[in-house]
Amino acid sequence: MVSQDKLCELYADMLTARYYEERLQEEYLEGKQPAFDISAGPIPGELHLAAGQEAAAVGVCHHLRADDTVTAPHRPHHVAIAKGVDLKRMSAEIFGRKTGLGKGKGGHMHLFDPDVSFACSGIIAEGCPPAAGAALAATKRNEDAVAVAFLGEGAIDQGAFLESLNFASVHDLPVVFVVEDNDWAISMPKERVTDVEDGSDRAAGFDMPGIRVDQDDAIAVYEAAGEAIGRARDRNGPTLLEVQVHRRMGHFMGDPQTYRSDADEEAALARDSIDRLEAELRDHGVDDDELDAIRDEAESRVDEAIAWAKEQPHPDPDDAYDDVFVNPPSGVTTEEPEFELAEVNADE
Amino acid sequence: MVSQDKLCELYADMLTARYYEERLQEEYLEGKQPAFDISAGPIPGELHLAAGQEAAAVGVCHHLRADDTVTAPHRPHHVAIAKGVDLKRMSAEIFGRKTGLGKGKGGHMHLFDPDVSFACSGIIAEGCPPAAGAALAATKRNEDAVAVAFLGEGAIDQGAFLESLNFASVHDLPVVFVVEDNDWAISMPKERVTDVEDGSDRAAGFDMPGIRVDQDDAIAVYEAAGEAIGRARDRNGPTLLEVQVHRRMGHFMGDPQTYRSDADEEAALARDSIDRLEAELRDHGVDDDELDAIRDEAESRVDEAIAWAKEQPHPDPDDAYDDVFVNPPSGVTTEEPEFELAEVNADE
Amino acid sequence: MSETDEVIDRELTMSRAMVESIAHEMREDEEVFYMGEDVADYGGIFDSTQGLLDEFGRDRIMDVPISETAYLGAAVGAAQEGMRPIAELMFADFFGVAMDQIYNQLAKNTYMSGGNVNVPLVLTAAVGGTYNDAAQHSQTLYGTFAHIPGLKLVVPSTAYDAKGLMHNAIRDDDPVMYLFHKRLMGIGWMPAPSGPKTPVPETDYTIPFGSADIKREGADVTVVTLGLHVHRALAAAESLAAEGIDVEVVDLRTLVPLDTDTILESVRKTGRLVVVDEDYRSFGVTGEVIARVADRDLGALDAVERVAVPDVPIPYARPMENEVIPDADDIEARVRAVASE
Amino acid sequence: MSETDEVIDRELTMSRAMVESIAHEMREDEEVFYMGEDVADYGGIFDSTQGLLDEFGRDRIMDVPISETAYLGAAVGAAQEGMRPIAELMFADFFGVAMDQIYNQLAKNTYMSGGNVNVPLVLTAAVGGTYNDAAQHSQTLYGTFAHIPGLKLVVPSTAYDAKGLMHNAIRDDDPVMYLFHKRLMGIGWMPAPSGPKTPVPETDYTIPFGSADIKREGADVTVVTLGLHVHRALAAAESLAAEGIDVEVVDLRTLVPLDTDTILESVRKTGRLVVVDEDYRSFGVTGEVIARVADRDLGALDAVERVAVPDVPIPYARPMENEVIPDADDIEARVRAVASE
Ligand SMILES: Cc1ncc(C[n+]2csc(CCOP(=O)(O)OP(=O)(O)O)c2C)c(N)n1
Ligand SMILES: Cc1ncc(C[n+]2csc(CCOP(=O)(O)OP(=O)(O)O)c2C)c(N)n1
Ligand SMILES: [Mg+2]
Ligand SMILES: [Mg+2]
Repeated sequence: MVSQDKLCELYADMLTARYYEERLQEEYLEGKQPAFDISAGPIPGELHLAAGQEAAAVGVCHHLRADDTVTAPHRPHHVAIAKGVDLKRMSAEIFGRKTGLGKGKGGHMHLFDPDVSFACSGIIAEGCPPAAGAALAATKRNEDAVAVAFLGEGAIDQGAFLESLNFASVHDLPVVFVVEDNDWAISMPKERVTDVEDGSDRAAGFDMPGIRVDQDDAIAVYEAAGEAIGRARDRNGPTLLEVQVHRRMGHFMGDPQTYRSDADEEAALARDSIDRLEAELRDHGVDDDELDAIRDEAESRVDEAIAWAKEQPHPDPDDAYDDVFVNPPSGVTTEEPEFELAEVNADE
Repeated sequence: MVSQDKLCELYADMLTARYYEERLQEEYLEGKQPAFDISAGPIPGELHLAAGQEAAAVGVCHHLRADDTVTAPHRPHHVAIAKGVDLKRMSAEIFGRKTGLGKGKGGHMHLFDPDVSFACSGIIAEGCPPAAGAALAATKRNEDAVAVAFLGEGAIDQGAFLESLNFASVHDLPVVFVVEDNDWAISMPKERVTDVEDGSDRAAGFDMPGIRVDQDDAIAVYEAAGEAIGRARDRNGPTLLEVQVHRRMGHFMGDPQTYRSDADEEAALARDSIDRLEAELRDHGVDDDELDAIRDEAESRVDEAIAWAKEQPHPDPDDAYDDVFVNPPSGVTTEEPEFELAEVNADE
Repeated sequence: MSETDEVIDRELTMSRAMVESIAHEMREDEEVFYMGEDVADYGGIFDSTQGLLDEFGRDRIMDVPISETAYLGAAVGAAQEGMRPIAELMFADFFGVAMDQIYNQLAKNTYMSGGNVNVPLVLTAAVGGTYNDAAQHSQTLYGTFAHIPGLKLVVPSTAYDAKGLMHNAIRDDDPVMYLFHKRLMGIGWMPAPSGPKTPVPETDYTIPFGSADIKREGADVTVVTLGLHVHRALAAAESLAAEGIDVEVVDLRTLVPLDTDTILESVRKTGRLVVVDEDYRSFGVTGEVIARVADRDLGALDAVERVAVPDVPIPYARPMENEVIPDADDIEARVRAVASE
Repeated sequence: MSETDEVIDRELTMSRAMVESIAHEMREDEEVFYMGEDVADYGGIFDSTQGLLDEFGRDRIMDVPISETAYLGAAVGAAQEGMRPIAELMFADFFGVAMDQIYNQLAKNTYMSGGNVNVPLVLTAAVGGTYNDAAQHSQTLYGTFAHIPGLKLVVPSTAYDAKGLMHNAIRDDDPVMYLFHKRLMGIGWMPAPSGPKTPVPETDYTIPFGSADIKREGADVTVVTLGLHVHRALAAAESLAAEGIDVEVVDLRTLVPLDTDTILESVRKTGRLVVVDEDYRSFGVTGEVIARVADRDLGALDAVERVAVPDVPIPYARPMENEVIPDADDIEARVRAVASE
């Protein structure tokens, strides 16, 4: 049984993540008027929002400590929030500001917060090997940290993920692969591109347990993830965990979704994991005031972070030249030693 | 029940393949005296011989037609022989001669014989996607050709193979993936690098039948492959087939095999699929004279091919500049058309 | 003499021109098919296959799993069987997940087979920045692909060129990589400059590879460039004309083969060479073009400059991205520098 | 002034020198470990880890599955946790199966994180031909890797350099790619020329990156090169000395950072530049070196030549491989050509 306090925490993070995406959507689209121009406005470039996928992120990350590594893909905000990434500096990064997590260099697909061991990559499935590597580091150091790699259901056909399953399994690494199945990879429905019905079926070919949470239910995810992460923490090997979620928005902002039927979109909107958890909380006797208080706090956290971000300074053009390498250089010499070496024949 | 004639054909090809490797070993090592120098002798470079793996190649390829595509990895000779690749031109290629399959440009890991739809690649598992592509071409053209990709058990951890399983499965392609499990990937025993015990277990995660032939038995392979290839030919989808074989030689010529126990090597030598098939043939009443005749013919075919190859001319240095592109260029123009285009504003 | 008598004034965006030639080739030859992620119902993230699903159906406009190695390799296999696949890598930046198929298989099989095998495949991919998509989605990588023997490399800058080069690419029996710059395509959500939208003949026509095009004649300074930067160089040339500097703009159109003769002829005339590239500066296009000229006729060179991305990944935020991707001002400054030398 | 008083006369092969520095760093720092295919019991196909398993055990000298993306990516993940992995890609030619981890992750994460994350990883790989291993196992690919921002690139040519550069690579907090030429390693089955076997101090020492080394001083012609071709250039220089042509041989040692100053200083002295490279000619090292010089001081250049693999995959058979990989004769011919200009 998940405690009521824990449920409230999950709920708070889900609200935060949802509201965050809604606010970003607003900010993003504001700058795209009158005609949509991807490079205009306060948030330029691609923006992949995760509204409808919160259950997976919070259900998993609420088992994690700051030293447990999480890697997220191109759709990372909900995971980052659940993992405890600094919301202000993350927002500043998304707005391309100098005080952002990456000083404005990374953008929304490349959020790195070493304080809570969070990283992302915009290349499908390429976060899986580094997650396995973080788990490997923990075992080498005899620490009990674990690692979690998040990916979409479209990513389970990618070599980087599949190789990582074997790598983790053969080395018994404390890592959990979490597939967020939102039914779509941009415009491609999973049946068209993937042989197995459930992503968790992949586990069978890699001597690893595969679990699927078929409903968009934060509590069910929390319980399943508890098992998987517990197994990792106890050094009993990796797990593949899939969670059914729903994509409430387009693949990226500006996606016309012409490939998607109205029925599919409506169904996704109808199955809302936040409503579901809210109902559960009410069943537990949490009343309107308490729920409102949680919501208010979540929303003001987000509003504050975004307001803060928008006040932050823009980077200078010349900042572009820094940080290609560690700066200042460390651990390396700049002076060549002098030895007296015996003569040798240097001919071929 | 496999007919006696067919068994004799399998036997003949197994003898051919075995003797071929033995003769190449001789030729290769001859030039490496007194001190082993990989770049010296009539066959320079790496040489990966397949003695002990014949059962897989012949058991599979004897179901194939010239228009069925086969891709082989770095250890390709036995497969090429079973597929009917021109033995003389293949030998000339291995000896680096102008009349070789690739005019001396490819070498032993890169044998291409379009007449029998045979190709190889020296990069682990990278022959799998092209095999799937050949199968795709057959389905697009409504032909009943099939494709087979050979790979080692060490290759089942590579993305190119794993992605190909899904690709073939989701598109129901007429392709069979044949894993030759010789227990070793160079110096790495399979338990050290691969999570599943049997390569065929991978199939479970890709909604595809996985079959393993546990013994180094050409007849058993022939029967299992018949099923798999029949399934492909009938457009009932792909199969993963694994065959236990044995590596009788080093990974490549010159491999000291210091990582390998004597017991393992002896066991590999003891389980000889050729002896096994020979015993079977004797049980069928094939007598010594007939067996000797088959052997003699196989050996003289090989001797002739190698003798022919060694008489072939070496390429000229300048041949190196040809064949980067199709020569002469075809299908493309070299003249620019002239149109009168209306004026436009070319500013940004 | 012109192919037709009439003046052609039907203007197309670059993406429509590309699609038109693909559709034409698909009608003519049943063996041509297109595969890629989101190329069917979506019509290509950058409109590269817009409308083709309706005409040709799912069998010939194929969505594929997010398995670039598998599907590019499958395209290689199908091409070796004699089909003529066009395979799209959505962003050139993703090449790293499938590079082995690209450079060890499709680019080398013809050579390794001594010409016994050919691989008539067109590999399309979107390139380029200028819209704040950051380090993993904004590169051009021209130098990376041009360095690989066995692969022809096309980079159109206008609708007219895009169509003629695509016809040639599909008909070519060799593997061709065709890189289209997102900013030039004329996609609804990413405004293009006006330059790439040009008159395009309705008929099919081929533009030969290895024929650089002088997009503007000039006597004082040669600017060699490609893709988006053709238009930035032309804009710079207009401004500089007002200052009395007459710039010749050479559009390479293909990097492999590289039309050294046209470059050289221009440099012999102007004596001053500025190479402009959206790829990373070092070990790439700018170095190659300069070295080709220096190698063939060092004496023809009075002054030389390189304008390219300064060996840093593409940063996200606008001020920094603008800084590293060369713009017309950057080109003007370097042209002025060589003109005054 | 010398670090020690004695003359160092202990000679090592290049592979022993590499292994010595790896072992030293592993003893000093528990966070250093080595992973790769066949690096444990086999000791590395090219002797890069010979003997290390015995001292350090399987946990620190790790064999891995043939999954380059997974294990290089795991190395990235471990490095980001603060460990200092050395990961071996057996042949540089295999980069295509793992290029995304190399160039989109390990090379960019520091930049994309605004310096919040660093990736202290050494990526080793064998390069080079001259032993007839054909198109997929004989490349150097220097240009491909040097073109990637965020990755330092080391190419030693002697045991002495190999050791000092490896110490520096392991201690560096940035990702370093360390390419060792098979032909120089001194492997039992592949005879090395005598040059790479040099005296090597027993102590640890670091050679800074970006410091090209003048391996032979000369007044007439500058030859800039790296790896195996340092020795071929030195051999050519000996022959040419007899003809009265005094060649300076500059060994780059690292391509990123590139020591343009040393090159320029030499060219200002000789006026004649020959760049010698075992990689493909176009869009690679030779172009870059020439363009750097032309860009910085065009007037210093009286004559220039490129010696490299002529844009063909490496052919298998001996006469053709010999033809395309530059040898001392090729270098001599080009040096003579510039000397007479
Ligand atoms: C290797 C690679 N191929 C393609 C892409 C382009 N791409 C970005 S997101 C995406 C769809 C991913 O679908 P899924 O994994 O289900 O995640 P979702 O977007 O649904 O969250 C694709 C194809 C990429 N980023 N990387
Ligand atoms: C991508 C890639 N990684 C590594 C290698 C080097 N390599 C060549 S053969 C081999 C072992 C292959 O083992 P297996 O697949 O079992 O085939 P076997 O040699 O046993 O026939 C390795 C690692 C390669 N050629 N390609
Ligand atoms: Mg999805
Ligand atoms: Mg094996």
